[in-house]
Amino acid sequence: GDDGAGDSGGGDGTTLTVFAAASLTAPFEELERTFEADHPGVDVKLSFGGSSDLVAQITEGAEADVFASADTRNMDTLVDAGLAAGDPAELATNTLAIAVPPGNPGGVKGLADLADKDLNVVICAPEVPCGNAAVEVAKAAGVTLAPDSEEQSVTDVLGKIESGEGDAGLVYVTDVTAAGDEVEGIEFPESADVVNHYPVVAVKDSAHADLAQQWVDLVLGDGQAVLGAAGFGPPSP
Amino acid sequence: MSARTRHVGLPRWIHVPALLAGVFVVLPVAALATRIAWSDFPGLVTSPAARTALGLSLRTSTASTLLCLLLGIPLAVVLARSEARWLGVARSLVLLPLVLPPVVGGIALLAAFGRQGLLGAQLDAWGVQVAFSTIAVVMAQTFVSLPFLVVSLEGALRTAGERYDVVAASLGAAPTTVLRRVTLPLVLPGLASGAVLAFARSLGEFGATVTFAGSLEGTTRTLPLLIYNLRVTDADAAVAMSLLLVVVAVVVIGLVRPRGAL
Amino acid sequence: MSARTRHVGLPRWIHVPALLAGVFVVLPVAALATRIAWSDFPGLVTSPAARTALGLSLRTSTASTLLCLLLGIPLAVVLARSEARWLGVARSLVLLPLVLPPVVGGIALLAAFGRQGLLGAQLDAWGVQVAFSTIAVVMAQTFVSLPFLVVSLEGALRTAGERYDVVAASLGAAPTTVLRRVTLPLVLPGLASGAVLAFARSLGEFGATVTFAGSLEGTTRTLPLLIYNLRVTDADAAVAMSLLLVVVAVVVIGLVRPRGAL
Amino acid sequence: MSLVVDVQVADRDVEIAFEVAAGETVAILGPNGAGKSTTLDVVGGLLRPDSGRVVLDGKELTGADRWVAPHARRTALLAQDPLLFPHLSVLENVAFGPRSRGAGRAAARETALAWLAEVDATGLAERRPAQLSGGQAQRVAVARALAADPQLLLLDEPMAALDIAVAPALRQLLRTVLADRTAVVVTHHVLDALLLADRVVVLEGGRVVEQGPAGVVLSRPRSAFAARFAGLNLVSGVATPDGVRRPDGSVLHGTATDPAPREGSEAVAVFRPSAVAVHREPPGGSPRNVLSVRVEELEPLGDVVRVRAGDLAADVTVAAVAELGLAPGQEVSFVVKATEVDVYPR
Amino acid sequence: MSLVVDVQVADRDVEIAFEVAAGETVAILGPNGAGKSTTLDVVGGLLRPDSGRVVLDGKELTGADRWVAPHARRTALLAQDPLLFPHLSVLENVAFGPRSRGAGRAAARETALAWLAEVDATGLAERRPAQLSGGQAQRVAVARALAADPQLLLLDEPMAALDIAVAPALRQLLRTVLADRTAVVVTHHVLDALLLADRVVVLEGGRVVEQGPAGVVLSRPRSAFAARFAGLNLVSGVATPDGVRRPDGSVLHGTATDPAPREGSEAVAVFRPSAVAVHREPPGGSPRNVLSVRVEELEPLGDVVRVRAGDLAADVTVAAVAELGLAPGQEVSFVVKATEVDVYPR
Ligand SMILES: Nc1ncnc2c1ncn2[C@@H]1O[C@H](COP(=O)(O)OP(=O)(O)OP(=O)(O)O)[C@@H](O)[C@H]1O
Ligand SMILES: Nc1ncnc2c1ncn2[C@@H]1O[C@H](COP(=O)(O)OP(=O)(O)OP(=O)(O)O)[C@@H](O)[C@H]1O
Ligand code: MOO
Ligand SMILES: [Mg+2]
Ligand SMILES: [Mg+2]
Repeated sequence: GDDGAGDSGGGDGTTLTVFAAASLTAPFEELERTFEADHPGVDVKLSFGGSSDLVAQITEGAEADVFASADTRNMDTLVDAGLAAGDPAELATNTLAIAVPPGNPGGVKGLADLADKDLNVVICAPEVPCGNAAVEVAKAAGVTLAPDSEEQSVTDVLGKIESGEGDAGLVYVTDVTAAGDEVEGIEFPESADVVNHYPVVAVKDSAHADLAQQWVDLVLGDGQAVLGAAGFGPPSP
Repeated sequence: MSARTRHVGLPRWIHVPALLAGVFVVLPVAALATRIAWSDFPGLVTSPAARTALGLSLRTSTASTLLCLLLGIPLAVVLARSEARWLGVARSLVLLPLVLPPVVGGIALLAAFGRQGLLGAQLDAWGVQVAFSTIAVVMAQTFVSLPFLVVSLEGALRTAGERYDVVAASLGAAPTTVLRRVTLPLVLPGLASGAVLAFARSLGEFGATVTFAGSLEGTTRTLPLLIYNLRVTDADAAVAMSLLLVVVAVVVIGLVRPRGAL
Repeated sequence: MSARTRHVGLPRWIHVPALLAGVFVVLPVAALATRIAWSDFPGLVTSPAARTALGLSLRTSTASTLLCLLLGIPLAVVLARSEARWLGVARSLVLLPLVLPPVVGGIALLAAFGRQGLLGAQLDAWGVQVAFSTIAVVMAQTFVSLPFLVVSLEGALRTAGERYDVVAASLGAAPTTVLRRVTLPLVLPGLASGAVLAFARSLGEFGATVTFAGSLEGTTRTLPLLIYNLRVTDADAAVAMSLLLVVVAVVVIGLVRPRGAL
Repeated sequence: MSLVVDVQVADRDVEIAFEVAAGETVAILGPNGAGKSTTLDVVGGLLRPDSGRVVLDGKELTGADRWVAPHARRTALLAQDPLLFPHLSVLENVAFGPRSRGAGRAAARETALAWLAEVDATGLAERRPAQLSGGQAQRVAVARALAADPQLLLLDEPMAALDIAVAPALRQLLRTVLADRTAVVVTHHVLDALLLADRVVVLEGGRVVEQGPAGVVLSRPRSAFAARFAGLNLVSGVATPDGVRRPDGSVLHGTATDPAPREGSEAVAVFRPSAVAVHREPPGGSPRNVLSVRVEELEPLGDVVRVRAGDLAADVTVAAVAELGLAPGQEVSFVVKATEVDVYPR
Repeated sequence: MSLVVDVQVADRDVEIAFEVAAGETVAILGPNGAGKSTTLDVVGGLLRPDSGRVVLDGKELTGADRWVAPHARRTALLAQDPLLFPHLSVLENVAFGPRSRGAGRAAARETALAWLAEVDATGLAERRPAQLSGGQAQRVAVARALAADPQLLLLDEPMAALDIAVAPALRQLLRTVLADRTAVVVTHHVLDALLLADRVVVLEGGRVVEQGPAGVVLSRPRSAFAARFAGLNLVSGVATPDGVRRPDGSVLHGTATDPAPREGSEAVAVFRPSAVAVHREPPGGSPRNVLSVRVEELEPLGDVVRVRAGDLAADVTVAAVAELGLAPGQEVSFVVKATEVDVYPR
């Protein structure tokens, strides 16, 4: 999008509004360009945020055409509210990775190091999806995490790692990719135990039901390559 | 006693904590400035996303400042000039948005004006959809900024007193004329300070906006929201835009303040 | 003219926008209150997490208010009493934390006092660790609240003038004595207002805290941070705690304000 | 445009009634707290009395169930402090009244210029009030009040704030302006009352204690305040063939004037402070009245010093004060010749 | 505790030098803007002069490279506005000075009570300043200044704000207090200068124009201001055998007193306003001086009216004003008998 004209259908073209979990920022911005190239006159507007915030906004009346969540729980909330047009489809999976500042000053090697009280360890709060995943992974691996902070979102975790405040943080693989040189990622085997599933759905009563479905189709079809490049895993079979 | 000021020296030690206070406020902003590659600065702050967000921020902050003036001036006048007992309570209530964490303010606004809010059905029936629109941004900013205007202006009105109002009335001016031609012109400096504070607060507003208005480019994504979004993926841009915000604020404050004391 | 007040009526229409302003501020908070199951209220606000967070909030807000007084009083005195040209600039700079979105303020604090910040190495060498500590919370709150105290107090000092200071000096009081026994007692109402504003702002602070200090129960998770967290999983609890925050703020404001005008 | 005032303000213990004929100027005199400003405020509509009425030219402004707002009364109140609007120019200040009463910009400007010429302040039109001297400001305030074209002009100590250098010119101006206007002036100066007012109303303790033509009240006062105001000594008592018998039995000898008081009726004896000589010891000789008093105050008045003792005053030279070593607390004799004492009915 | 002042303040065009002997009280007189307050501020250390020195009892307080801060000077400055600290009780106000100079709480309290007794205000000790009348407040301010135990007391128009009712009592108090103290008093009242000061220093335009014992300066002024201050008319010129020749050639006839001026030397002729009669037309007859003047101001003074014309003044009765129809701008004759005019060297 490039002008701030209207709510939904500004100018002579049509606007497609996509609400997506913040972790989808990079691939969705790329797909926006693809989509707009394929649909002249259509302006895609992306609104990123925590999945739960987005659901809350939609139930409070925000005009969204598509919703892509970072977890199934929040998608269920939307479906239960009767705001989904059809059944959600899974578009990608994501797993956790350890993020450390460039140069890995804390000398972190694996998940077990995150139990070290001398390191500044940062994870998401259990109330948000990435925090929930962190707790599960730790449980599965039998590690007692020693967090110095339980952040409100992945963004906050990455912020602490980038600024060097934190020595190690648990985020998604894709977040490490998105952050580029600012952080280094360390993959760890136990991450396979907890896989996060990303569902997508067109929102009911969308003014542009066709376009919304076409966006979903793009994401599930040609968009897979872009998602893969961003670090996402393929949808589970 | 003559109008001429006669000075008593300040204790010398007082400059130490005063300097410390100044450093504590200025150092972080200066540190932010060191984080930035200045050669990239022009490019970063003139990207389409930045320009859109800055434009939206300026438009909404201006609108909310006007709204604050429209609602806040009458409220301040009533609070300053009436002597009813219940006004003490009213004065405390006006400060509420100051204490509420902005995010909670946003939740409260949803509870009042959202689709499922107290007035939601009513507004829906009228075909008005405020949440998640640019109007919502302006409302969120107005909600958090109003106390600044009211507090500044009420103080100025009380200081100015009512003497000139009485003179104007006895010369035949009706209450509205008194307000327009005497009361308000006399407190112009206080009014300007209040408006600057409200504008500055609106410009920096984040939590209530993101909660009540969402974050949609061109519609609700103001500069602070964009900065928040970019913080991880493009930290340089985020810092550059923060400095842009600081510069805009300082320019606005600088333009308005010399005419009146804060 | 006699000291007795002579009143000129207000235009009647002015009560309409004034009422509108009041409603606009109060309605959202009231709407919030309707969201809550009052029978659950006591349980919600006395949960261990809530009590821990409230305790932390009160402790840190008190500490940051004290720090604001410690740093802000000298700064306000210097700003109000000196006539140097550069003070105009200094006065604008002090307002910076007001415009910065709190999250950016947090980033700026990291840039200055973080481990890799401007003073990080220095602080490390002294063995001071601010990251993820309660100290960081207090620093973040102080950063955003300091302008409130300074602006209120400077205005009060300018209004009060220097006449009594001169008298005190001529009676043999050294500058420090003048400050302690005359200057500050005389502006007590302004000082109280400033402290209340600073306390209220600290109590509601969210963005800078979460960015600069993180969020860990008992150490850095203040009430606003807890509310933000619970918002998703336990909306009722979040609303209840928001109201708790409002009540605490109103009580504090109510306790301090009657003695001085705001 | 006659004015009828008959009002009660209970919590200030004020109960005042008087009338002002069309075109007449009435001076209100009285000690601090007598109710002078209260009266003007009630007439101007700034204060609502508990009961009573204010009627201007037959139209009830304040009454049992009637209340005309201040701006609708066509009265203009000029306080002792000029209170020019600081954000407006002198011309805009003077034009404020006409504009408020609905005149157009050009018409209001013309009216204002005419009144500025009247008070000899045309040259000041473009200045801000801060650039005026005290006397200039007061003159502009007068022009502003008059430009509002009031049916009734209320002046509350219009010259109290003026320094001695500008008071005479303003007094001259007011004299011209008030000549054919209905006006009420509060003043503490005998000269103002004498030169500006047709009649005076004397208040004490919230009540009218004396009223009448200015010259009569000031030259032959009947109340203690009016006497003090006129700078005269007044002793009241009962008429005797050659003077006034005071309550303590002593007689002050004097000369009965025009309507000589009936013997035994209430009467007052009046004499000027400058007719009083001060002695340390009671002097011998007889045609004189000798009053033993205790000095209370010494008050400088030009080149004489007024020596006050109770209700009485004597004017002596500075040299005499030094010679007699006069100081408060001292017992002295006030001596006044019977020929200097006027006696008339109370 | 003698005081030597010799200071220059360039941007106010003030160059003043005078001395005060130990225990002496000096009154500073002069018109508005003459530099009176400036002088007190320099002595009190509130203003730094461009050059010059202030020496108190041999100790240099202000000098080329010396600067003692106001609080360390042991001078106390009492302004015309009492400025009692509103947040402290009367007792705490008076105890403020002793406490600041290091006295303990109990000792300071005792000192304060002693001084309150001195000014007859013991009963007010627990009140707040807001609960005092103007006169009470001024008395407490005096106690506060004295309790600070100053070596030098500076009073800037200490009675200007007082109403006529309390001034005499305070004047009496100051008279006692200043009797054996080193003090400088700025005043606009002749009686204050006469009763309080041993010597007067007259300032005009930032310069000392006359100084000497109070009685001498006020009864035989040599400067125009001192004459006006003392309420006297002064005409200066060159001595002739029977009077003073003015620059315009006319001669004012008078009586030479004590050191008769040498013929041709500078001399002044002085006479009292009350010795001047006012006529509409120049009267016939000869032993009188007739001065043609234009009336500038009418100023009420007790029961007389002072008619001002240029530097000259005449006192006439209110009745005479009305009779002659006196008004500013009118041309009249001032007539004074030669026997009423004192002539002496300038
Ligand atoms: N706001 C008020 N409430 C109650 N009583 C008042 C008020 N203002 C004045 N008074 C009282 O009313 C009485 C009359 O006051 P008013 O101001 O009319 O006196 P005044 O004659 O104008 O005196 P002055 O010469 O001092 O101006 C006084 O006793 C005064 O104390
Ligand atoms: N702050 C100032 N800066 C420059 N000039 C000043 C200042 N204050 C006073 N002046 C000037 O200095 C001169 C002396 O002023 P000062 O206050 O000493 O007069 P004063 O004799 O006390 O007069 P008054 O009787 O009016 O109190 C005047 O010309 C005045 O205008
Ligand atoms: O819902 Mo999130 O932003 O992927 O934690
Ligand atoms: Mg009055
Ligand atoms: Mg002075």
